Amino acid sequence: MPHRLLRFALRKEYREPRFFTAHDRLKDSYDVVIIGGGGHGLACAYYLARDHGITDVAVLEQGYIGGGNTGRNTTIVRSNYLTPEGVRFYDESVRLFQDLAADFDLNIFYSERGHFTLAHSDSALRTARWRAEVNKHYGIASELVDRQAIREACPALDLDCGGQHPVLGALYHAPGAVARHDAVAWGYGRGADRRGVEIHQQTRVTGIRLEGGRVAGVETERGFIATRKVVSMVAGSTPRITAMVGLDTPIVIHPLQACVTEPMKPWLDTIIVSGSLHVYVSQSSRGELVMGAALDQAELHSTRSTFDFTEGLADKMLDLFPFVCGIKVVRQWAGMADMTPDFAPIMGTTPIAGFYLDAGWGTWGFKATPVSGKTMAWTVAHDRDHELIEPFNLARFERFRLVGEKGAASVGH
Amino acid sequence: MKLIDCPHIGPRPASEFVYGGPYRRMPDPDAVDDKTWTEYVFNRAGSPGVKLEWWYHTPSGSWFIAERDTLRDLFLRTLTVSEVHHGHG
Amino acid sequence: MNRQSPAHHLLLKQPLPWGTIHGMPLPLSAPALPATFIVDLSALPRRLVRGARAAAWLAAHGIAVPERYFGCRELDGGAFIARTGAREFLLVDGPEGRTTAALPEEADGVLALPRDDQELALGGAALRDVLLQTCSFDFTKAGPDDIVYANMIGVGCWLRPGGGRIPYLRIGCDPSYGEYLFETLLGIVAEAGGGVIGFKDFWALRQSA
Amino acid sequence: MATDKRLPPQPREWIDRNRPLRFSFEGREYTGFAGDTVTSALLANGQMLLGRSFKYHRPRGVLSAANHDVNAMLQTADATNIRGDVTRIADGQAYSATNTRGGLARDRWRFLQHLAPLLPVGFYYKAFHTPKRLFPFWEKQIRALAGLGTLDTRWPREIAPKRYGFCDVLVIGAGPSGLAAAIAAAEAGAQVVLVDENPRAGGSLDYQFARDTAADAFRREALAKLERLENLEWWPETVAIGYYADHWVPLLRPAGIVKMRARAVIVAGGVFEQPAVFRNNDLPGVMLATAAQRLLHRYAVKPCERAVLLAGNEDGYRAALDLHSAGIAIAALVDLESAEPRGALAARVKAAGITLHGRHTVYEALAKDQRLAGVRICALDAEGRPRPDSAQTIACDGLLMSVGWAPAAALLYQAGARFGYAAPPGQFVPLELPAGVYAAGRVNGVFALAERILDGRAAGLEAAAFLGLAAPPAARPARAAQAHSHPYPIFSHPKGKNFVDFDEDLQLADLENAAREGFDNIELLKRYSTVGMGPSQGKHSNMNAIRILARATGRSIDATGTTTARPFFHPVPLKHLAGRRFRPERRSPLHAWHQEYGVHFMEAGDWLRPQYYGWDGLSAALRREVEAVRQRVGLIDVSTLGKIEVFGRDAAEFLDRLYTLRIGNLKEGMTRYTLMVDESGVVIDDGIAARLGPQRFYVTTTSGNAGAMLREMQRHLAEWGLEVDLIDRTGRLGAMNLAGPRAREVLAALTELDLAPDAFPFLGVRRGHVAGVPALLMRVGFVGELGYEIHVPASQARHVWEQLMKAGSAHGIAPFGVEAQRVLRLEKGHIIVGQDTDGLTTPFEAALDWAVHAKKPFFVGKRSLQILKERTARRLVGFALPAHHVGPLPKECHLVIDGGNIAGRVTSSAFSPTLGCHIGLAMVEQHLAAAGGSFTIRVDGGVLLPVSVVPVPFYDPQNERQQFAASLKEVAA
Repeated sequence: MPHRLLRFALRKEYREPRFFTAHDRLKDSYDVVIIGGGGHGLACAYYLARDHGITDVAVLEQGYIGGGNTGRNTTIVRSNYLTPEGVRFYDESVRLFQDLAADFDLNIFYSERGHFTLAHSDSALRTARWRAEVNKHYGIASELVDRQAIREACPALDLDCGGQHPVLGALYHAPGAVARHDAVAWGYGRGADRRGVEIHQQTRVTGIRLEGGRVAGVETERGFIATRKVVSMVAGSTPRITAMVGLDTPIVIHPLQACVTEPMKPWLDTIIVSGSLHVYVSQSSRGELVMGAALDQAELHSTRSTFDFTEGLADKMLDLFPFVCGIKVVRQWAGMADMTPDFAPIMGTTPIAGFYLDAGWGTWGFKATPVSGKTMAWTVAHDRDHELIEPFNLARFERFRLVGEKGAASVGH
Repeated sequence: MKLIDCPHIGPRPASEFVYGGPYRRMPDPDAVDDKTWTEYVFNRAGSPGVKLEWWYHTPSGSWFIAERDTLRDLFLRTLTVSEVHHGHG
Repeated sequence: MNRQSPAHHLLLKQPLPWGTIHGMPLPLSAPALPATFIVDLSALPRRLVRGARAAAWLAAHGIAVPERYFGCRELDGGAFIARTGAREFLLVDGPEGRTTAALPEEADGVLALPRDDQELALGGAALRDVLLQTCSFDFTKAGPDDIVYANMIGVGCWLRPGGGRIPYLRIGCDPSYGEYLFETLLGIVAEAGGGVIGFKDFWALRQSA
Repeated sequence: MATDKRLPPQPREWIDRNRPLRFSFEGREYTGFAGDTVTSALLANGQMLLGRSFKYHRPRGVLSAANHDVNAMLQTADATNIRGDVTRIADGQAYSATNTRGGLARDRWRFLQHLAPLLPVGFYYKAFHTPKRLFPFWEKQIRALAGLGTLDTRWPREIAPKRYGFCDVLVIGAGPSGLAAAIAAAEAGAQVVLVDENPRAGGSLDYQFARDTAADAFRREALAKLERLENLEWWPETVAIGYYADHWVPLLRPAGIVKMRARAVIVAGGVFEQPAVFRNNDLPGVMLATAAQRLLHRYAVKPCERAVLLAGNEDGYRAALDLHSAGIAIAALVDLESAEPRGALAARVKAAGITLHGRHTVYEALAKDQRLAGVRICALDAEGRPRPDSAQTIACDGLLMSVGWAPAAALLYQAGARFGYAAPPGQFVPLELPAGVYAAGRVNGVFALAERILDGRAAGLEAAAFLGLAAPPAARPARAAQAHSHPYPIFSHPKGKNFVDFDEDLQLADLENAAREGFDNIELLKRYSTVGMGPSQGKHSNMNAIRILARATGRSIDATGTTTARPFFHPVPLKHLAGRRFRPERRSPLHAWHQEYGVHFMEAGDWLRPQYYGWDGLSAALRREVEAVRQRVGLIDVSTLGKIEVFGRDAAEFLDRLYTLRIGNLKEGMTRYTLMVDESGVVIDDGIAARLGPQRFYVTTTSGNAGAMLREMQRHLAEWGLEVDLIDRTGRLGAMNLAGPRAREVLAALTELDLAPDAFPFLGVRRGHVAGVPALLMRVGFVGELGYEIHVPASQARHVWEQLMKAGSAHGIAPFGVEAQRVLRLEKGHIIVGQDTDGLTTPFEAALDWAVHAKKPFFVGKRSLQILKERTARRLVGFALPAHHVGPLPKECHLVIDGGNIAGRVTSSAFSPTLGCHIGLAMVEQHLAAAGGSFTIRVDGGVLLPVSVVPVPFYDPQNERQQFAASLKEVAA
C-alpha cells in the first residue's frame, strides 16, 4: 500500500485542501471568459494560466464541473484516426494524457488496455488498413491484425458473432486507453483554481455583447461581465452560444447514449469496438462493463434515455460476448453530441474578433480534452490558430476544405 | 419509445421511421453567390426550437413533414409534403 | 411449372403432400390441423397497380376500390384489393386467380405489374401471442377492412387480419426477406405447439370460418 | 449452529410448508420452504451472516430484505450477482457469497476494514499514480479487489423472448393505493394492468398491517375484485424498469420483458425505508423495521430474539407493537424525538412493557462474533447531537430502524415530474406531473392507510377521466400532516464506521469530507464519493446523502436537490434486454442454387453474395471464372441491385434533375450510365437508366445503396412536386448478368428476341421472354464483354438461371462471383462507388468528368460541382506493375508516398489474369496523375514500390469486345 495513504491515517484531522474555491461573486471584468466548465473549458483555463500566464480568467458553468459530456462519455482515449490532421492532433492528446496524473498529482486512472476496432466485412477491413497505414506513417502503434491475434488478446470474444457478420480482422491500437473521466475535469479544475482562475458553477450565460463586430462582454444570470475574449467550449450547447453572436455553423446536436452494468471481477482487459454492430465496450476499474453505441438518428437537445437503445446494444453485445447474458445493466444515460458534416471538430478563431470556438466534438470530445485545452489556450493567447488546429477552422466549410474523417465512415459501410 | 403520428397511417413507434433532416427551401442555385450556396449546403439552424423535418415511414415507404420541438422532444404535428408546399406548414 | 416460393427449401422439410398452384409447388394439405398454424400463400397472383388514374382504371376493369387509405375490400373468388395511397393499390388474387387473369400490365399511364411476395398466413390459438412477440402493432385495432403496413421482426410487411371462428393474419413481404420471415415465424409457431398447414387447408378453413 | 428461527404459521405467510427444499450456502446444507428467498431461508436457519461488503469486506446481514441493498449478493455455478433478498431458493441449488477470498466466514480480505483510516473518500485519486511505472501493478490489484461476482466465459447465451403489451391504464405497485387505483380505473371501464415486483398483491398490508382488521377487510375485498374484474389484469413478480416517452413502460417479468404501451400510467410504488446512520449500523442484526416485519409476516422467520427499536416516527411505534405481539422481546424503544407527542401510541408501547427512551439515539452498535450483541444508546442534546457521557448499554440481537422513508419515485422523475421537499411528511413529493401520469399513496406523500386508499381511488378515476371514461373525481386527500421521516437520523462518531451507503462502504465522514473538498454539488458528491452508484442505485443511501450535504453546506433540502433518476429501477439482465435474436437476412432467389454449386458467400449488408465458386480456393477460382468470362461466357447473380420503375408525365425531367448525366434525350429502347452526387457534390451512387417508353424508365442502383437511393428519389419527388410514379422492384425481381464472347449464342437458344447487333445494340434494352419467362434485358456489361443483364420475376429467377446454365454448358459457361467481377471491372477501369471513392470524392476526382453534364439547367449537386471543378486536388488514376514483378504487392488502402508525405492511397488492386500483371486504381494528388508518369506506393513491410501511371481502361480500351459501340463516355456526351 503506497506511503501516500499513510498521511490519512497519521493525521488526526482530515486536512485535504479544497479542489475548487467557492467564489460568491463575479468580478466586473476578466481578461478571458470561458463558457463551459467541462474538461475542455477547464483544460483551456489550466493551460492559459500555466503556459501563458493568463490567470484573470473566469470559467462559467451552467451546471456543475464536468457535468456535461465529460461525465457522460465512455472514457476511451486513442489516436488511430484516418486523416493526417486527425492523427497528429489526437497523438498529441494521447501524449498529454500519459503525463496528466503527474501534472495534476491526481490519479486519473489512465489505463492502457489496447483498442480493437473489429472488422466484419471486407470494406471494413480496407478502412482498417487505411487507418493503420496513415497511423504508422506518423509513428503511431496501429496495425491490421487477424482473427488469431484477436483471439489471443481477447479469448472471451466470439469471433463468429453468433453466426452472422463474423469478425474477419481488426485494427489494433496498443496505446488505446480508458481514464476516469471526472478526474480529468477535476484535475484541470483544481490546477486552474490554484493558479488563480475563477470557476463559477450554476452560472448560465444568457448573451454575448458585441461592439463594432468584436466581443465586449458576457451577459449571465448573475450579471454582466466585461471581457475582450470569449471561448465557447460547450459541446452540446454550442448552437445556443453561436446564436448569441449570430454565427452560423454546420453543427447539429444528436443524443449519444451509454449504459453500465453491475460490477464483476475483471475478465475484459481490452477495449472492443465494432463499427458494424455499433457497440463499444470496456471494463472499468470498478469492474463494470461500460457500453456505448451509435448516435440517435434525429436532432435532439435532451439527455433523455430510450429503451430501444439498451435493447439494441444488449442484442449486439451478446453476439460478441454470449456469456454475459445474465449480467445486469444498472444504469443508462445520454449526452448531447455536437456533430459536424465531416466528423471533425470546429476549432479556433472565428469571423467575430475575440470569439473563439471549440466545438463539433461529436463522439470524440473526451479523448481530445488535453490537446484542445492546450491548443485553444495558445490560440486565445496569440489570437491566431495553433498549427495543430488550423485544418479544423470553421472557415473550411465555405472553402469546401472538409476533413476526411468521414471518409472512414463512408468507406467503412 | 416515442409514437410518431404519420399523416398517412397514424401513430406508430419511432423505430419504424427514418429521420430525413430539416425541411429547407433551396436558394436559386443560379442566383446566389458561392458563399451563400456553401452556407446553404453546410450550415444548419442548430439551436433548439420548433422545426419542420422530413420523416419517412419505412414499411409503407412514404415521406411526410413533422413539426417537432427539438428541446422538449415533442412531435407537435405532422403534415403531408403537399400540405407544407401549399403553405399549411 | 417454374415458380418457386422463397420458403421453398423450408417447406421441403415438411412431410406434407405437395401440388402446384399457379406454377409454384407448395404443400397442399396437412393430415390434421394444428391449433396454431402457418401457411405459405406465395403462389397467389398479385398486382401492384399504380399511376395517376389507377383508381379509375381499376373501376373500369370492374374492380371497386376502397376510398379510405389503407382500407381493404374483399372481391369475388377470395381476392382482395387494398388502397395503399392516393394512386397505389395492392391487388391480391384468390386461389383461382380470376381477377388478375384478364388485367393488362400497362395502360394509359397506369402500371399494374405482377408482384412476387413472400405471402403467408398465421392463425389459430396462439396467434395473438405470436403477434405480441413479433410486431408492435395492436391488432385489436384492425380488421378485415384494413391493411396494415408495419415492421414484423424487422421486416416491412403488409398485414391483413381475417377469420371468424379461427382468427388469422395474412402477411406479405419482399421475397428477399421471405426465407427469414417464414423460418423465424415458423420457429415461434412451433414453440407454441403449432406447425405448417397446406395451401388447400387454408382456403378450406376460410370457408368454414 | 443452525438454530431454528421459523415461527408457527403466520396469517400472511408466503411459504409453502408442504414443500421443503434443500439448498446449500457456502458449502453448508440448509432446508427452507418453497416461497422462501435465500435470505429468509438462511435467517430461518439462524444464519445471520449473508455477505461481505464491497470495500472493507465487513460482515453483512439483512438490511431491507427487499432488494433495496445488496448485502446478500450471491454466486452459483451458472450465475452471479444474484440478490438473496428477492431470489427464491431452488431445490438443490448451491449458493455462495460473492467477493470473498477463502469463504464468507473467514474472508482473507476482511483485514481491509482495519485499513479504513488509510482509505478515505477518493483515496484512489490521491495515490498509486506515482511513480507512473508502478500504476499498472496497483491497477491490477485494485481491479482484482473491486468487482463483485465472478463470471464464467463458458456460460451459454440464453434466449428470453420479449413481448409487446397494450393497455389503457398501467398501475405500478399493488399496495393499498395501487389496488384502489387499479380497481377504480377498471370499474370505470378502462383496460387495466396492475403490476408489482412481489409475488403477491397487498404490499405493506401483508407486513405492516398484517394484524389490522380494518386493513384486512379492504385487502379481502380488493383481492376478490382482482379475481372478478375481467378488464383488470394482475401481473405479480413484474418490475416496471423504466418510464420512456409516450407511456412506454418495459415490464420485467419472469418469462421476459413486456414492452407496455399504456394510455395512462399510475405510479403507486410506495417508499423505501431509510437506515439511520450511527457507528456499526451495518452489523448483522441491525436492520430496517420493515425488514423485520417482512421476515416475520411473509416468511414466518423470527428476525431476532430480543430487539431494540430505533424510532424517528410513529411507524416505529407500530412496528414495535407488531413485533411485540408476535412474541419478540422488545428490550427498548429509542425515540429520536421526545415520546410525549406520540400520545396514545406511546401509551400502548409502555402498556406492552417496553421501556421508552425519548430524545435518545443509538450511539453505537456492539459486535460479538461478527454480529450484533448490544447497543450503546445516549441522550441527544438540544441540537440533536449525541451525548456520549449519558451512554448506557442494552443487550440485544436485533436493532430495528424506523427513522424515515424515501419515495420510490424514479419512474415519475423519468416521466418528467417536478418534485419538491415537503416536511411534513419529510420527503420529496410530486408538485407537477405530465399529462396521463399519476402518483398515489406514500410516493405521493400520503401516509394514513385510509387516505392511501382514497388517494389511489382518486388517481384511478383521474386516469379514467383522462381517457374520457369517467368524470374527474373529488379532490385528493391531503398529504400527511405529521413527519414520517426524521430530518437528520445521522450521528457522527469519532471512530466512524457509520455507514451511509452500504453498497459502496461509504461512511458519514466520507461524504462530509467530499463536500469539504469542494464536491458540494449533489451530482459532484455522487461522482466523487460514488454514493448511490452501486447496484442498489441509492435506494437506501441517496436521501441520507442529500441530508448530509444540505447540512454540510447550510442549504435547504430543496436547494440541495437530488441526482437524476436514470433507468433502470432494478438492474436488468442483458438477455432480457436482447430478447430473441432477430436478424433480418436477405436472400437472392438464386441463393439455394449457389449453395448446391459449392459457393463461398460473402456478406454484403443484409445480403449474402457469391464471392466465388469451388473448393480449390480463391485464387484458382478467380483465374477460372475470369478466364471463362473473357474466353467463353460467365453468369453472375446481380439480384441485389436496386431496381426502380420510374414513370409518368415528368419522368424524364425527374431523372434529369436527379442524375449528373442527361437522361431526357435518351432514346426509347436504350440505356445510359447514371451517376448521382449529393448537394455538396460528393459521389454517392451510380447505375443504369433504361428508357422503356416515352414516359417510362427503369433504373438500377448499387446494391448497398438501394434503400437509401429509393428514399432520396421519393423525397425529391415529393419536394419537386413532379408528375411521376415510382415502384421499387428490388427484391421482387431476380437479376443475372450473362457475359462473354459466347453470351449471344447462349441467350439466343432461350429467347424469341432478335439478338443481332443492329436489332439489339450495345446499351440497348428489350422486353421479351427468356426460357418462357417475361424478362427485361439490357445489353450492358460492368465486366467489359458482350453481356446481357436479365431481370425476371424473383419466383422464376432460378428457372431462368438453370436454363441459361444448361444452354451455356455447350459453350463452357461458368458461374462467377463478386471477386471475379471486381477483377473484370478493374481491368475495364470501372469504379466501385464506396471503394474507389470515399465520403468526400467528387466526380472530377473520380475521373468521371465526362459524366457531369454541366449544360443541364439543374441537377442535384450541380452548383457545388461548379465550385469544386476548379479545386480538384486529387485524381483517380490507373497503375500497373511489370509482368515480372516479384515481392510485396500493393493492397487496397496502401498509401501513395511522395517526398516522404502521404500523397494518396490505393483504392483497388488485383492481379489481372487477362493482362498477366498486377493492376490497380489509386487516388493521388493531381501532380502525380499525369499520364506516363509514376508514383510510389508504400506496401507491406514499409517497402516503397514505384509504379507507373497507366491509362484506363487497362483492357479493351477501344471497347471492341462489346462491339460497334462507343465507350460509355461517348454515349453519354
